[in-house]
Amino acid sequence: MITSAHFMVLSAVLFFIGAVGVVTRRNLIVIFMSVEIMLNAGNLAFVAIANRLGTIDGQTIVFFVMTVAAAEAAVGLAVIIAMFRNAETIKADELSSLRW
Amino acid sequence: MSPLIFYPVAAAAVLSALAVVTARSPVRSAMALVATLVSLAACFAMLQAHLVAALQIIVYAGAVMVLFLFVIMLLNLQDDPPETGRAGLRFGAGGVAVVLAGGFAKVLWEHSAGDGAVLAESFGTTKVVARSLFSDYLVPFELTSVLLLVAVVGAVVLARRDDAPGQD
Amino acid sequence: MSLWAIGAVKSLLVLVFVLQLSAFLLWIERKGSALIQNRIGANRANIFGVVPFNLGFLNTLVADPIKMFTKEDFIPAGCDRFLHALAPFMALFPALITFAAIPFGDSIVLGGETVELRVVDLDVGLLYILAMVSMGVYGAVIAGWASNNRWALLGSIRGSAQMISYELAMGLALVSVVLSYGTLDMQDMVHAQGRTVLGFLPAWGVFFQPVAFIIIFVAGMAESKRVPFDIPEAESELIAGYFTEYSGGKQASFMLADFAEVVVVAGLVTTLFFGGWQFPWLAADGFHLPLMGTIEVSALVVTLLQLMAFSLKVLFFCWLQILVRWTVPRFRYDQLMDLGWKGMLPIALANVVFTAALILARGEGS
Amino acid sequence: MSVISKDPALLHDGDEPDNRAISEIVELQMGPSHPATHGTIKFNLKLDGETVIACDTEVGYLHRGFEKMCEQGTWTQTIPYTDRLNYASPLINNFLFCEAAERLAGVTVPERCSYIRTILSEMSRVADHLTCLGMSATEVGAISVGFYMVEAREILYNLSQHITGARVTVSYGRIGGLTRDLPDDFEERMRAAIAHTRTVMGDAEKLLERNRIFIQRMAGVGIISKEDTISYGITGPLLRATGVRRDLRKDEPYMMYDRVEFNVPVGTKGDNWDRFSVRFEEVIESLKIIEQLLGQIEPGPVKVDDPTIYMPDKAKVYNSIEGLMAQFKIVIEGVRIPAGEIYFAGEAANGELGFFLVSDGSGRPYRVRVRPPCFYAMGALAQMLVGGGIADIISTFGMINMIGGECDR
Repeated sequence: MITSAHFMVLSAVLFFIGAVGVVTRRNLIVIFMSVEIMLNAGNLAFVAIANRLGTIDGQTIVFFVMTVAAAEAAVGLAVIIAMFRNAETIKADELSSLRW
Repeated sequence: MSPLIFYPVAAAAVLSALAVVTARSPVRSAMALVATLVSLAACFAMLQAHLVAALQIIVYAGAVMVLFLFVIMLLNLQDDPPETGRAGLRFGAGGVAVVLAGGFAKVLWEHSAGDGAVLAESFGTTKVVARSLFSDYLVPFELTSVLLLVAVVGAVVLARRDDAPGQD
Repeated sequence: MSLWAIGAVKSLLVLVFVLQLSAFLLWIERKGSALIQNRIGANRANIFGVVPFNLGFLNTLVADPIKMFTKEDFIPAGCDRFLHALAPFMALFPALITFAAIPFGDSIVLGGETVELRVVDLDVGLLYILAMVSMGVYGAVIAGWASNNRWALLGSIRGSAQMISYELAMGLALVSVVLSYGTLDMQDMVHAQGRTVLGFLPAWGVFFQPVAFIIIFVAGMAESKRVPFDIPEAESELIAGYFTEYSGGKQASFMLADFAEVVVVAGLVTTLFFGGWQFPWLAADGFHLPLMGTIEVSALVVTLLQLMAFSLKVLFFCWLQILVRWTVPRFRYDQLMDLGWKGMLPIALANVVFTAALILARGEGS
Repeated sequence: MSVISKDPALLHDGDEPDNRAISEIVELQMGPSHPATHGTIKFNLKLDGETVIACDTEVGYLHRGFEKMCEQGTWTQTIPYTDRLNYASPLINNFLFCEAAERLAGVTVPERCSYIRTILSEMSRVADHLTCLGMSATEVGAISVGFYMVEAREILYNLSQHITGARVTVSYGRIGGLTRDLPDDFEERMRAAIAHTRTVMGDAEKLLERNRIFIQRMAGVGIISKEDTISYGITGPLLRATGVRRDLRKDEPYMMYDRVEFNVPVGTKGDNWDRFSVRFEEVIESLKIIEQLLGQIEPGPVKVDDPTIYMPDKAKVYNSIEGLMAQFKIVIEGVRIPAGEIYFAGEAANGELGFFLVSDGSGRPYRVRVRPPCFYAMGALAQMLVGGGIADIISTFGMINMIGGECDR
């Protein structure tokens, strides 16, 4: 029998996979995608808790997370495009100067 | 919830998430992330959150990820070179992550073991979620619309060129 | 166990329906375009020289697949082999499973068990369709990227921008549809269209949401990437757009996906606006004709009539799309975007506001 | 033939005055094996997104050495080569070459011959415009209209086959006349073809001229100014689309064009829509011309009665020594045209088609120079394309009606 606990564990695993991606990758877009994995792991935890507690609030919060993620993706990708235009790279290591 | 469905879905989610982090080509990473998101949508459906599952695919897999792919294509990103010289960092990060994930999982498992609440038939339907969203969370809901507007304006300002028409 | 069996049978039924109709549409398109253009069209198929006679529409059902799948599967140099092979499936799969949420008949009683005549019973059926439609974009995007060809890449960038833009208008139009039906469940919507208004007119959605119908039909055609919205594959500009570098079975999959999307759009429009499987004036117990009283019909006949009504309506809208495809020229990229963002999106938005205001005024909300 | 965007900084390496990264400019080679470029032309494009910021047109993927080939044979042997100049309207090329050679030789053809040449020239012009309009419509996606027009053209081609024996490689003209007279049922079939073409043009008008998508695709695209058009040496519908009322049939009448009434349609802006409308109207006018000429034409000889210019009848060849000698001289030595040179141009379907002929008095042309209408438009093409989108290349290139055979240099 699968309970919400299984989903919580899955959520924890996904969260740390995302965290490893953020720490080890240098490509900004991949870092960004790793952040999305972490956000989604959080979403999964929320939904699992909603299921366990029998209250709907967990699912409602997921909406807000999704909205924030969409907004963040739009702005973040715009930032990446602007950076690429100026610096011709999206490697995190090479974007070390504060201005160009 | 049948283990026959859960374990394949969970395995797909974990493996595709690993692919996101390890793939050399950004497009492959993005496609793997789409797979992760779809697997998570399946998880949501298993947790009686049909609306959230549908929105997950529409918003995340259908819109946000297409945006990612669009940007990758726009920038014409080539495959990353194999990363060298930071093996220590990668193995260290991996090791720490495994330990932390194990700890988290143990805590979560112990604190959420056992049966959960008995769910009503209507749990997770559009009606119930909408009622919660438009009564208890009305103010945050309205605030997100402002957030989205700000994001749209911000994205346009950031990504536009200096020579774009309409600028003086 | 029987639940699984019934589910499997239903899935198979719908899959065969969509696939066969798609292949049939290819023939209709060939012969139909020939009819429109005073030509004869495809009129012979000679398989390995052993079938000397004219196979008629079996051309496309038998000869074409054999031809397509026995051709060389060409993989261009320098492409991403995995994604190149994945793309046709990414195009075909969402197109095929979208139909699962579309009901093709009323619930029937089979061996003491009530069977809903659709593949999945979802209370968020409409969102499921929107979700699957939004997944369809990946086929085009990945195909263009993996082909290592600038024409293909241009095609897929055009395709993804176009599909995202039109999804928006489509989604907003669907909002007003949902507002007026008060449900996301497509079976409930079809049931709601079984009534009559003014005593004789079937209560089809098109009479209540004509604007939404036009927007969804147009956006649906844009999603299926056919003329006048075929700029991702515009053969005279981008050679074949995102599937320039495809051949053989993979290209056949793209073509099949295109036609499956045509079927899906027809099914969606039928279900939302033209009464789905409802046969006009036919209720579960027989015909209730205006002015002429009631004619009793047995349950089996009712079910068959409903299935027939659904198929004919879907076929009609498929034909309408083919007719449009052979009548008008192709848009230009910026004009297409203008139509989507400056034309259909504001209209759809205004339609939502108007519908909501109307519902509020009539006090139907609460 | 390279035109660079108004903003030259875009193409320079090094510092960018705007923040447009070099990697955003995509180089694309369109053609020669591209569906729209007929296999005979290539565009080297620089694209910023969908916008063409630089274009370099390469002609020359078709090279046969037309002029040199003409100079190898006798005057009569040149005629089949002219068929291959503009393969959509071969009769016009045929007749204009013959007219030029006749003027150099000082020969006047009988009236009926001139009438037939005029009628068939207009028939060819209709066929050429139908091809151009239909294929342009097809290339912007209105495939059905293309098929309607091709069907009408097919009737004209069949008629051409009935008259000359061939659809494209007609070789119908001869110096001093025609190979043979028109068949008896010509007028009947010509009138049927005119009626069908009118029907098709009516359908096309409904499907295209009032179609907003088509108008949007065409209007305001590929604009070139009147002055630029003239300075590039562009003639024909492309020039008239800019508002210049220049038509050699009106301005310097030849054949029987001074005996018919017709309008010269002109445009205003010189965009693709004007080009489309001009060609469209010209089809209607040509049909009127043919009808007028069909009413005027009288029976009579179709060739000059001069054995040094035109071969005598077979009966004479077989039965008289003079006839046999005349035939032998024309076949072996060619028609002897007095030494001199001439430039003669007429209005072909795409503009001024001129032949500059130099004769040294022998039976072979000393020099044949052709001034094809399409070649000059190729020079201006890049200027028309820069600033537009990829999709605009298709409509502009379609309306220019590039004929590979004429760009043969």
